[in-house]
Parts: sequence; C-alpha cells; structure tokens
Amino acid sequence: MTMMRYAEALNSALREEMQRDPTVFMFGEDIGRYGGVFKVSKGLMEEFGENRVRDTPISEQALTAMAVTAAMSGTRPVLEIMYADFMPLTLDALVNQASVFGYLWEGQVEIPFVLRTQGGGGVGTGAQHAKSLDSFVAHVPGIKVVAPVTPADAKGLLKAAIRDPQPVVFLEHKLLYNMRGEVPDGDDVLVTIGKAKVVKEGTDVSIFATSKMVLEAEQAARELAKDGISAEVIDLRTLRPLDIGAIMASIAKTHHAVVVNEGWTFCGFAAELSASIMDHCFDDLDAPVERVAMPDMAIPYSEPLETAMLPNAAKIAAAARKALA
Amino acid sequence: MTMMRYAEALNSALREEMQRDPTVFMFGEDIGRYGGVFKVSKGLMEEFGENRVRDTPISEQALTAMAVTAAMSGTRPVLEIMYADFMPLTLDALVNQASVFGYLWEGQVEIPFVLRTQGGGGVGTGAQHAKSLDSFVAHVPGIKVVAPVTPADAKGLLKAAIRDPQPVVFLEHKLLYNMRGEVPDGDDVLVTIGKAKVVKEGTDVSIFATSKMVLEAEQAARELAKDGISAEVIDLRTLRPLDIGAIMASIAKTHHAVVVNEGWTFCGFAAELSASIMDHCFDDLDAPVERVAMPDMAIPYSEPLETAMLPNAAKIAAAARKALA
Amino acid sequence: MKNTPSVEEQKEILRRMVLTRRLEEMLGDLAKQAKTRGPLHRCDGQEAVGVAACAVLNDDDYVCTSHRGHHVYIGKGMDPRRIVAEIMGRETGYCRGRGGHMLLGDIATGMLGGNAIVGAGIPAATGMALSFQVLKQDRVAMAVFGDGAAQTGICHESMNMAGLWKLPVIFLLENNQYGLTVRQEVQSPVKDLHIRAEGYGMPGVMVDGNDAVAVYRAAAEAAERARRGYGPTLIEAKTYRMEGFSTSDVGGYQPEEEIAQWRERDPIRIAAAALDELIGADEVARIEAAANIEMGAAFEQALADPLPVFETHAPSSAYSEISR
Amino acid sequence: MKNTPSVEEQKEILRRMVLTRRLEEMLGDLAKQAKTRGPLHRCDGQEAVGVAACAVLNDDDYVCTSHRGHHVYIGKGMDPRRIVAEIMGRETGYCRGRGGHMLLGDIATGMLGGNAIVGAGIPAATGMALSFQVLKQDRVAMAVFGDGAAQTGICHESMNMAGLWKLPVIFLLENNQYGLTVRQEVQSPVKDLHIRAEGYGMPGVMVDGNDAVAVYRAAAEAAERARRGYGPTLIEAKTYRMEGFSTSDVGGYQPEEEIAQWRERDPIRIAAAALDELIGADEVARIEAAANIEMGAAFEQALADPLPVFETHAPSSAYSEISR
Ligand SMILES: Cc1ncc(C[n+]2csc(CCOP(=O)(O)OP(=O)(O)O)c2C)c(N)n1
Ligand SMILES: Cc1ncc(C[n+]2csc(CCOP(=O)(O)OP(=O)(O)O)c2C)c(N)n1
Ligand SMILES: [Mg+2]
Ligand SMILES: [Mg+2]
Repeated sequence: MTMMRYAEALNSALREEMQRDPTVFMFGEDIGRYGGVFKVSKGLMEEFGENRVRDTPISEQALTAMAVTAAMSGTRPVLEIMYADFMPLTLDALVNQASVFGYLWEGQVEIPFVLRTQGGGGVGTGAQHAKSLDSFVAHVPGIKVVAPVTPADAKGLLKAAIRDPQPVVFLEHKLLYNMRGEVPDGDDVLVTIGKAKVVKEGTDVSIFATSKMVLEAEQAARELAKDGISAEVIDLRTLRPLDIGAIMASIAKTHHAVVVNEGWTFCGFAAELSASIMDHCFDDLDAPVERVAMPDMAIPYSEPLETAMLPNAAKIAAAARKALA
Repeated sequence: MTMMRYAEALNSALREEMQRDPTVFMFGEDIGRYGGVFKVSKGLMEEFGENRVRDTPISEQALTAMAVTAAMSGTRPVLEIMYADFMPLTLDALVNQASVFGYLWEGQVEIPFVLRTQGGGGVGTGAQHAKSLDSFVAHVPGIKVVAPVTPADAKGLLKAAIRDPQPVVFLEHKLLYNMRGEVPDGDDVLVTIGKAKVVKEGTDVSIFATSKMVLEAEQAARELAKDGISAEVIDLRTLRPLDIGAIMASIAKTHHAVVVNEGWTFCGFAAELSASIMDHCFDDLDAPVERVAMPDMAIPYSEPLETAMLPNAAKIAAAARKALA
Repeated sequence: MKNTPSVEEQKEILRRMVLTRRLEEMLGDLAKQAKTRGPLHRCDGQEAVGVAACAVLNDDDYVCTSHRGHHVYIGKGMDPRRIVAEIMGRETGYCRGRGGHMLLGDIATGMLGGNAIVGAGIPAATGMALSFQVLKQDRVAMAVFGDGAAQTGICHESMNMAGLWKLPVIFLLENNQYGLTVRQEVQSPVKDLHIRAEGYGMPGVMVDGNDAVAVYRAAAEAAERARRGYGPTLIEAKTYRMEGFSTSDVGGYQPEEEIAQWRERDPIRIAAAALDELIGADEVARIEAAANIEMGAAFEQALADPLPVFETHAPSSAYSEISR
Repeated sequence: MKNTPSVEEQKEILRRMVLTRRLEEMLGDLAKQAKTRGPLHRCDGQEAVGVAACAVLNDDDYVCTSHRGHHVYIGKGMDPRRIVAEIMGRETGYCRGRGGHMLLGDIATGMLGGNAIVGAGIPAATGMALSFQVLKQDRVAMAVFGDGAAQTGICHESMNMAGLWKLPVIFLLENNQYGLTVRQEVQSPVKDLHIRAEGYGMPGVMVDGNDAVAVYRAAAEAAERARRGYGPTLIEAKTYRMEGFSTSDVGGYQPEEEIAQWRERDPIRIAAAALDELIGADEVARIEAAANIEMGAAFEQALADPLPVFETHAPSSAYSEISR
C-alpha cells in the first residue's frame, strides 16, 4: 500500500498502462507539456514522448469521434475532456458512433477507449464549469460509466477501463484530486467495472452514491448514527452497468433507500436509481425512495448560492430521516 | 373543426404565427425551397420570403446556438433539426447556453425559441435516424419539452410554444405526419404547455405515454378491455414541466401504473416517470410501476429486428397485465 | 511516383463502376416496387470518385464514407452479394442486417464504414490516421464526404488536427453541388471548397470527379504524400448525382437541363472511352456485360437469403454489462 | 467613411484601458490574498483589442466575448462597480452574483455577454446578427474570441453562415498566441488565422492588437461594411496576455523573454504615447490617475455590498414550470 492523492493514483494508472501496452496513447487539451490542468498527466509526455501524449486544439467534438475510430484501428486512446460540462460536445461520437458501431459491427471491431473527464461544483467555477451530467453518458447503450471516489478505486478502475474492450467514460471530481488514500501496490491490481462496494454497513436505511457524493453520504451516516440511525452506505462506483444485485441485497436488509447524485434531479441519474429500485425492490420497500440531487437550475457562481444548492451530507441525512419517518 | 394531417396542422400553426407576429422566423436544413423533408414548412418560403424562411447549411451545432441568441435579440426563431438523432449536436446550446443564461440573465433577457425535431423508429431508417432521445432534452433546466400525438395538439402546442418566453423543444414523430384528425378552427386556439390529457378513462391501471406511444397505449387498452381490464390512458403531451397532478390523480384511482417511452430504458424518460411516481404516489401503488421502453441497444435496420425491439401495444398490454398480476 | 493507373487497374475500375451503377439501378427498381426499406441514396454519376480513389488504397488502408457510399463499398473490394444482402436486411449481409445500406462496415477490406451522420466520416478517418501514426504504421485513411458535410464543424476540427499533426489522411470532398435539396450556393459563400485547405496547412486540389483517371491520379498523389509523412490533402472532386438525393425524395430541385448536361458526362462512358483506346471496344463491352451479370447474380442470391431473427441479435458482447 | 478615432474617443479609449488594467491588477491582488472565488482570467496586455473595438459600436450593437472579457465589459461601457460586484459574487452585481467574472451580461450596454464555453461567443454573435438582419435593423454584433476558440467547429459553422447570408457581424480574433497553456503552433498548422476568411467569402485582415488606433480603424471599417449590408469581416488582432492564463495557473509555459518583449509593447503605453502628442503628457497622466481612482472606488463600494441569499434566487420565471 502507498498513500497518495487521487490525482497521483490516476497518474500512476496511466503511467503503468502506457508502460505495459504500447498501443495506449493519450490526447487532450493541455495534457502534455503542462501535465493537465489538474496535473493528472504530469510527467507523461516527458516519459512517453509527443507521439503518445498529445496536446490538442480545442475541438472536443472531433477529438471524441477520433478516439472512437482510433480505438477501432489498433490503439487504446485515453482522451481527457477538461470539464464534464463539455460532454454535450462529445455526445454525437458516443451516441451515434461508438454506441452504434459497437453493435452494428459486432465481431468486426472493438472500441477500447477511455474518455476521462471531471465534473462537480463547490469552488465557484460557475454555471458552465461545475455541472455533473452523468445521466447523459449513462443513457448511452454500449458505453460503460464509472465514477470512483477513493484513490485506490480511481487507480484500479482506470486500469480496468483502459484494458476494457468497450468505451468507458471515466468521471472524476474536481474536489477529489487532492484527497489522499492508501493504494495497493502492484501493476495488475484492477477494480472490476460494474461492482459496487459497501463502504459502511448499516441496518436502517441504504444510501447509494458515486464519486464525491459518497463522502457526503458517509458524513450523513455519521450524523445519523448520533441519533441511533444505522445507515448503510453503498459506493456504486460504476453507473453503467449498474450493480443491481448489490442494491437489492442492501434494500432487502434495510427496507429504506436514499439515492444521491450531484447532477440535476429531473431525468438525472438518481431518477434511474429510483426507477431501478422500483423495478427490482418494490416489495422490500417500506417507504418511497428519497432522491437527493441538484435542484433543476443552472449553478450560480456566488458562494452562498452555490453552497445552498449542492447536494450534501445534511440533505442526505434529512432525506434518510424522511424515509424512516 | 377541420380534418387535417399532423404535418398540415403543424404547417398551419407556423403559417398563422408568422402572419400574426413579424418577429417569428424559421430556419433549418431544406425547410425552404423544398418545404422540409417531412413537408411541414411547405409553401412558407413562398409566402414569407427568404428572409424569414431560411435554408441552412448542415451545421446543427451553430444553428442551435444562433437560435438561442437570436431569441435574445428580438426575434422568435423556429429551428428545425431534421432528426432527433442529431440532438446531441444541439445540446451544448441548450445545456450551456439557453439553460445557463435564462437563469443568470433573468430579468434581462427572454429566450423564446422553438426547436422542432422528429424521432422514432419503425420504417428502417437505421441506427442513426430512428432514435428517441427525449431524456437528453428533458434533463435540461429551463427548457420545456412537448411531444403531441394528435393534429389538434400538434397545432395548439406549437402555437403555444412559439408564443412561450422560454425555449421549447418540440418533439414530433416520423410516423405521425400522415395521421389525420380534427383540428379546431381559429387563430388563437392554443394548448397549454404542461397539461396532460386523459385520452381514455379507466379504473384498473394507468398508462402514461407521449407522442406515438399514446397510440400504442390506446391499442393496448383496447386489447386489455377484451379481458375485462379497464386501462386509463394518459397522454402527458408535455415531458417537462411534467403534469404530476394528472399522474397522481390517475394513480389514486387505479393504483397501478405503466410508463411508456420510445427512448432507451436506462436513464430514459420512462425512468423519470417511474421515479416521479415513486416520489409522489408510493402509498397509492399496489404494484411496482412497469417501464416499457426501448431495450438498451442501437436500433437495428432489418425489419424483423427493428420491429421486435420497438415498444408497442403488445408490450404495453403485457406490462399492464404484469402490474395487475 | 507512380500515379497513373495501369491498364489492368483501369479495367478493374471500370468493372467496379459498372457494378456500382447496376447496383443502383436494381435497387432503384426494387424501391419503385416498394421492396426496399428506408431511404436509399444512389450514387449514379459519382462512381468514378469512390471507385477510382479507393483503387489507390491497400486492404489495410481504411476508408470512411457517408450515407451515399455504394461506390466506395464496391471500390474497396467488398462482395456484391453481401452488400446487397445487407441492404436487403438479410442475415448474410455484412452486418447481419443490423446496418442497412448507410451503415455497412467491413474490416477485411478496410471499408469502415458508411455513416449517416453528415460529416461524421471526416473525424472518423482522421482518428484512424491518428492511430496509424501513433503505431508508426504504413497505412492511410481516407474520408469520402459531400459538399454539405464540408460545412460541419467537425470537418474544420478534423482538418485542423490533420494538418497540425501531418496525419496520413486523404479528405476526398465529393462536390456533387447539392446538400440534401439545396444547391451549393445556398450552403456556402464559396464555390470551390478546396481553397479552404490553405487554412489547414495542407494542399487543396480540384479534379474532374467524372474522370476516373483524374481522380486516381489525385488520390495516388495524396496517398503518397500521406505515406511519406507529409500529411493530409484535400481533394475536391466536382461531380453530380444524377438520380437525386434518395429514393424517398420527391425531386424537382435539380433542373432537368442540368441533369441532362451531366448525363452527357457520365463517368462510366468517360472511363469506357479511355479504355476503348487501350483495349478495344469489344473487350470493354465484355467487362461491362460481365459486371452486369455479376450484380444480377448477387441480387438473386441475396434475395434468397434469410432475414435475421431477433433472438440471435439481442445485445451481447458489444454491450456486455455485468448485472443487467 | 470615418475610421479614425477623434481625440475625444482616444481619450475615452485610454481611460477605459486604464480602468481595465487597474481592474486586473486589483483582482490579481485579491486573488493572491485568496479573497476571490474560482479562476480569474486577466487580460493585461490585451486591453486595446476589447476597448478600441467596442468603441466603434453603439449601445444597441451587441458584443459577445469569452472567459477573458474584462476589457470588453469596460469597453462596452459597463459600470465598474457592478462589474466588480459581480466578480465578487455580490447581490449588486450585473447578474446578482449568479454569473461571476466569466458570465456577465448586460442588455443595457449590449454586452451580452461573457461565455466560458470556448468558441460559444462566435455563434452567439452570429445569431444576434441574424436577428438584426431578419428584423432589418441597423445593428451590428461582434464576437471577441481567442486563437484557441478559432479551432472549434462552431467557429467554422458560424463564419460559413455569416459569409453566406452577409450577416452584420464582426469576428474579432484576439490572437494572444496561446490556448490555455499551449502555444499556437500546437493548436493550428497556420500562423495567421485570418487567412481562413477567404474560405468563408469575407475579408480577413490583420492588425496590431496592441495599437488601439489600429484596432479602432479595422473595427470601424468592419462595422461600416456590416451596416451597409456587405457582411462580416474577420479581424485578427495579434496581441499577448502578459499575466498568463488565469489566477489558478501555475505558469511556466510562457517564456520570460517573450513576456518581456511584449511588455515593451504595452498597449496602454502605446495609446498614451499617441495621445501625448495630441493633448500633452499632463492631461494623459490626469486621465490615467482619474481612472485608477475610479476603479479603486468601485472596489471599495462593491466589496461593501451584500452577498445574495439563496431564498431570493431559487428558480423562478426563467424556469417557470407549471406543475413541479
Ligand atoms: C448531422 C446531420 N444533419 C443532417 C442530416 C440529414 N442529411 C442527410 S444527407 C444530407 C445532405 C448531405 O449533403 P452532402 O454532404 O453534400 O451529401 P450528398 O447527399 O450530396 O451526397 C442531409 C442534410 C444528417 N444525416 N446528419
Ligand atoms: C469547449 C471548451 N473546451 C475547453 C475549455 C477550457 N478552456 C478554457 S479557456 C481555454 C483556452 C482558450 O484559448 P483562447 O481561445 O486562445 O483564449 P485565451 O485564454 O488565450 O484568451 C480552454 C482550453 C472550455 N472552457 N471550453
Ligand atoms: Mg452533396
Ligand atoms: Mg489565446
């Protein structure tokens, strides 16, 4: 085990996979000379050269489309999209290219590419640089979507994503990069895509979250514990494919559920969680699933406004109490 | 009342609104000289001239962004995007422009534009020309989304959309254009955005749908009636804002619900319907809400494949039976 | 640098052009009998562009085309029977009926593939060329796209990156002078689109798209440049689509006189005339007759092939998901 | 056609350039004290571009700028106090604190607005110009954007449509030679981006972006063309950002010697020197001093203003929805 920051864990995953497999290459805006605006690719251009680590023009739409076909042609591209807010620019390549050809040309091509991006609010980056648009990408068949919260999962899932034969959208969070945690040593420590993790066991209510919202859920669980409420916190880690088995097992025990997502409420990822629970766990539920997500509005800049609207531990705890009331 | 086709109803809405308000103008690919590939804008360039009815280059991304700011500058643009499959290209303008500035510059600007498009499968147009991507647009705060099924609603809602101060995405369906129906006469017959309609009353199970799926739901209700099952069919008409009151009223009566959407299942619009029902109607439900939507895969071309996967009356009826089992 | 087609190559080009024309005609007939499904975009009149340009490529060079790609399918050496089978939605088609006429793909011949999102073939080929460059392979990618597609944002982004990185890609702009129904002057303020190449630091050349030899030469030169590491080329091939936009098209926007003028310059007649001089009219006629027969047989076989059944086409490996 | 600024105009331009510089410096100081929120993109060194170009516009002409728009805010005549208040997240700011420094908008002065999606200001201004043309109004729209933004697809799509329809729009490309951290040769294979104008059927001109008078002249000519119905112009103003990309920038990618060279050509010194000859150095010094004082006062007032409270900022009319 080595203690490292989330950004460092990602960096070491990239380095190891590039060392291991010469077909892995990276491209994206400012990822090369500068090492990425969040420093995730620091030192990689120096190590692997300008052919395999490329600074690009500001052209998200073509970049993503190029990643798709580069992946069909013998390489394993890792594309960085600087902010998740720019995901709309990548969607044609995901929805009309990767998703379509993965199925239509099944057996002829694989599409092993990773699109890394980061979203989330909390530091005044404003309405165009703080969103979580998880449900846009999670809606697309044939695309996997992961969103780790710990450095260990960040490393293990990124390595798994790079080795995966399908496109994987890898969602990071700007407030996680400096978080530290123990990361297992060894080049082949992968984390399986599609497996949730019980972060804290509990018996009264299940809280399901991904990415930074897992930290908020853990905080909520600690607050609830003070009132004698035992919350189980599940880090889904993967948004698609969803580990519905883990969800069912937890709800079978607690009979109450809170679903959390930093994206907008309406048609957001939390809606899918609620609907999936409706599909699979209705008879186990003693109360409606509570959704905790972003109010349906643009994210304001000013601190009191932004802070008030983001989902957080207090809102999660309140939702859990409501579910149990 | 006049009997007309859905396409004609849209055409007359456009004509009347352009006659009434000189700030309304239209643009889009092949909408002018040719009258639109679905002939919705037939004759309008002749009547209103090339300044107000414009054929455009193939540039969906900029066209949508231009509609947003044209709308801020004194006009009421109506933009046609030929296929809903191209919505990803329009999303930056919706998510990062219209949605953002509608709130940030509230009080300074209004953004009265209509984005018309059409989706849906059934006629072998293939994986890039048959999708319903409703949840992409319905996820965006500040955007209204409507999807009428009858010629009367098509006309009344399009007129309301053009007069609305907010952006409205207007979802048509390629298989509806030739459907005929009675349309009320009179220039000011609007249909209120955000109001659902009970298409058929029933007592055993509520079926919620929009656009062409309403026809499938009606057909399902007829089949269920043969077995003595009384289904209530609700045409939501508007996806956002959702008429949750109408949904609650129906479920309070039937205690069973089927939600239908032609888009993909995972993170699709049907998921939001299920989640909204979870939020508001849990105690009224005697069984889990059944989701009927597209399987999570690209739409195949060949007839037996496409036909097998599209949601239809038989699948809706089966879902209703399951809910009641 | 060799950039003139040999006699053998010219014969093969003519053969493939005739195969393509016959494919279009037979599809047109079936469409009139309502035996096809969905819109079909015929490329009658444009055969020289797709066929002659593909003739300079190897099997492991990739080509991306548009919704109007039949000449590229045939040009890249795909099997007529399996093309027809795909277009007719059969299990024996290149994509087992999943793709249809616009979305064919065949990794074996490097036709990867059709694309019905206008402009999408441009970054597609650029991405392939990027992969070739990263792997330091001696391979070229080519995008075949229309004048309408040239107005899309991804065209700009792709050409900029291709010029910047000197990617081994050929941009073959098939200027048939119409978008869907609108003339080119309704889509762009400039008539000659290859002039834009300068802004991307690459050569832009114009050729007569109805002259297979001219297309071959330009493509050969571009491929050579790409292989030598000098980067991309934009080739604008002026041509014309003689049968309108698609089978679901009500027509009326291409003036009759204009169509007639271009029929005079039918690319198959031009290619045949050039060959007449080299191998004699009889041999040319034999090539054409054989191609027509071959395509007829392809239809016969393909139409006898089975339609797919849904059960064997449910989402599987390409969409493998653990828990659903 | 009048295209040289009067003495009065030059004085006002200088005043606004100094206001902008002082704004940047004071923000820089506050950022160092960790009293600002989020990244700030200073435009020190680029003041002449935004200020002098806006000087040729009327209040009802619209301008769209980028994430680096302070010179445009001031240039278009916005009130320093309310600008600062917005940047500091106050209720008295132009957007009541909702926007922050990148997303300001003010319909009254026609600054509509900042935009942090790179390239998005380009179709934004084009759409405004479209509206003006539809309504047959005598108004002009201007997009101010960077060399990085010039590589986006929407830039191409917008310029093509503007050229096609002869829209009354000015494309002011502020080439400060860097994207975020990458030099322009890492972003584009061509050094001079205005050459792309030819591909859109519009004139492309290059000016010294550090010379306010040169910028004014080019913008005045472009505005005149637009008003007369001759359509758009692409102006490439070569300039430099002396303080790096943003306050969250760790720097290191702009060579010191390069920065030093450009400091020699500080646009404020160039504008002041030109005015020295016309009105004397004392008067120039008075203008500068007054501007510095004005901006100081703006900060003092704005920082005393209240922060917003969430309750009055919940989604309301802009998001009105009937049933939720
Ligand atoms: C992104 C996108 N926009 C619009 C369409 C609808 N469409 C299909 S083909 C076409 C015209 C294409 O023109 P061009 O590129 O010149 O090709 P041609 O049909 O002339 O071969 C249009 C608008 C589409 N398929 N994709
Ligand atoms: C679509 C998009 N991609 C990437 C970014 C991140 N980003 C912000 S500014 C910038 C560089 C812009 O360069 P340029 O247009 O030259 O403007 P400058 O900062 O030099 O003024 C980048 C990449 C963004 N905001 N939007
Ligand atoms: Mg064309
Ligand atoms: Mg720049």
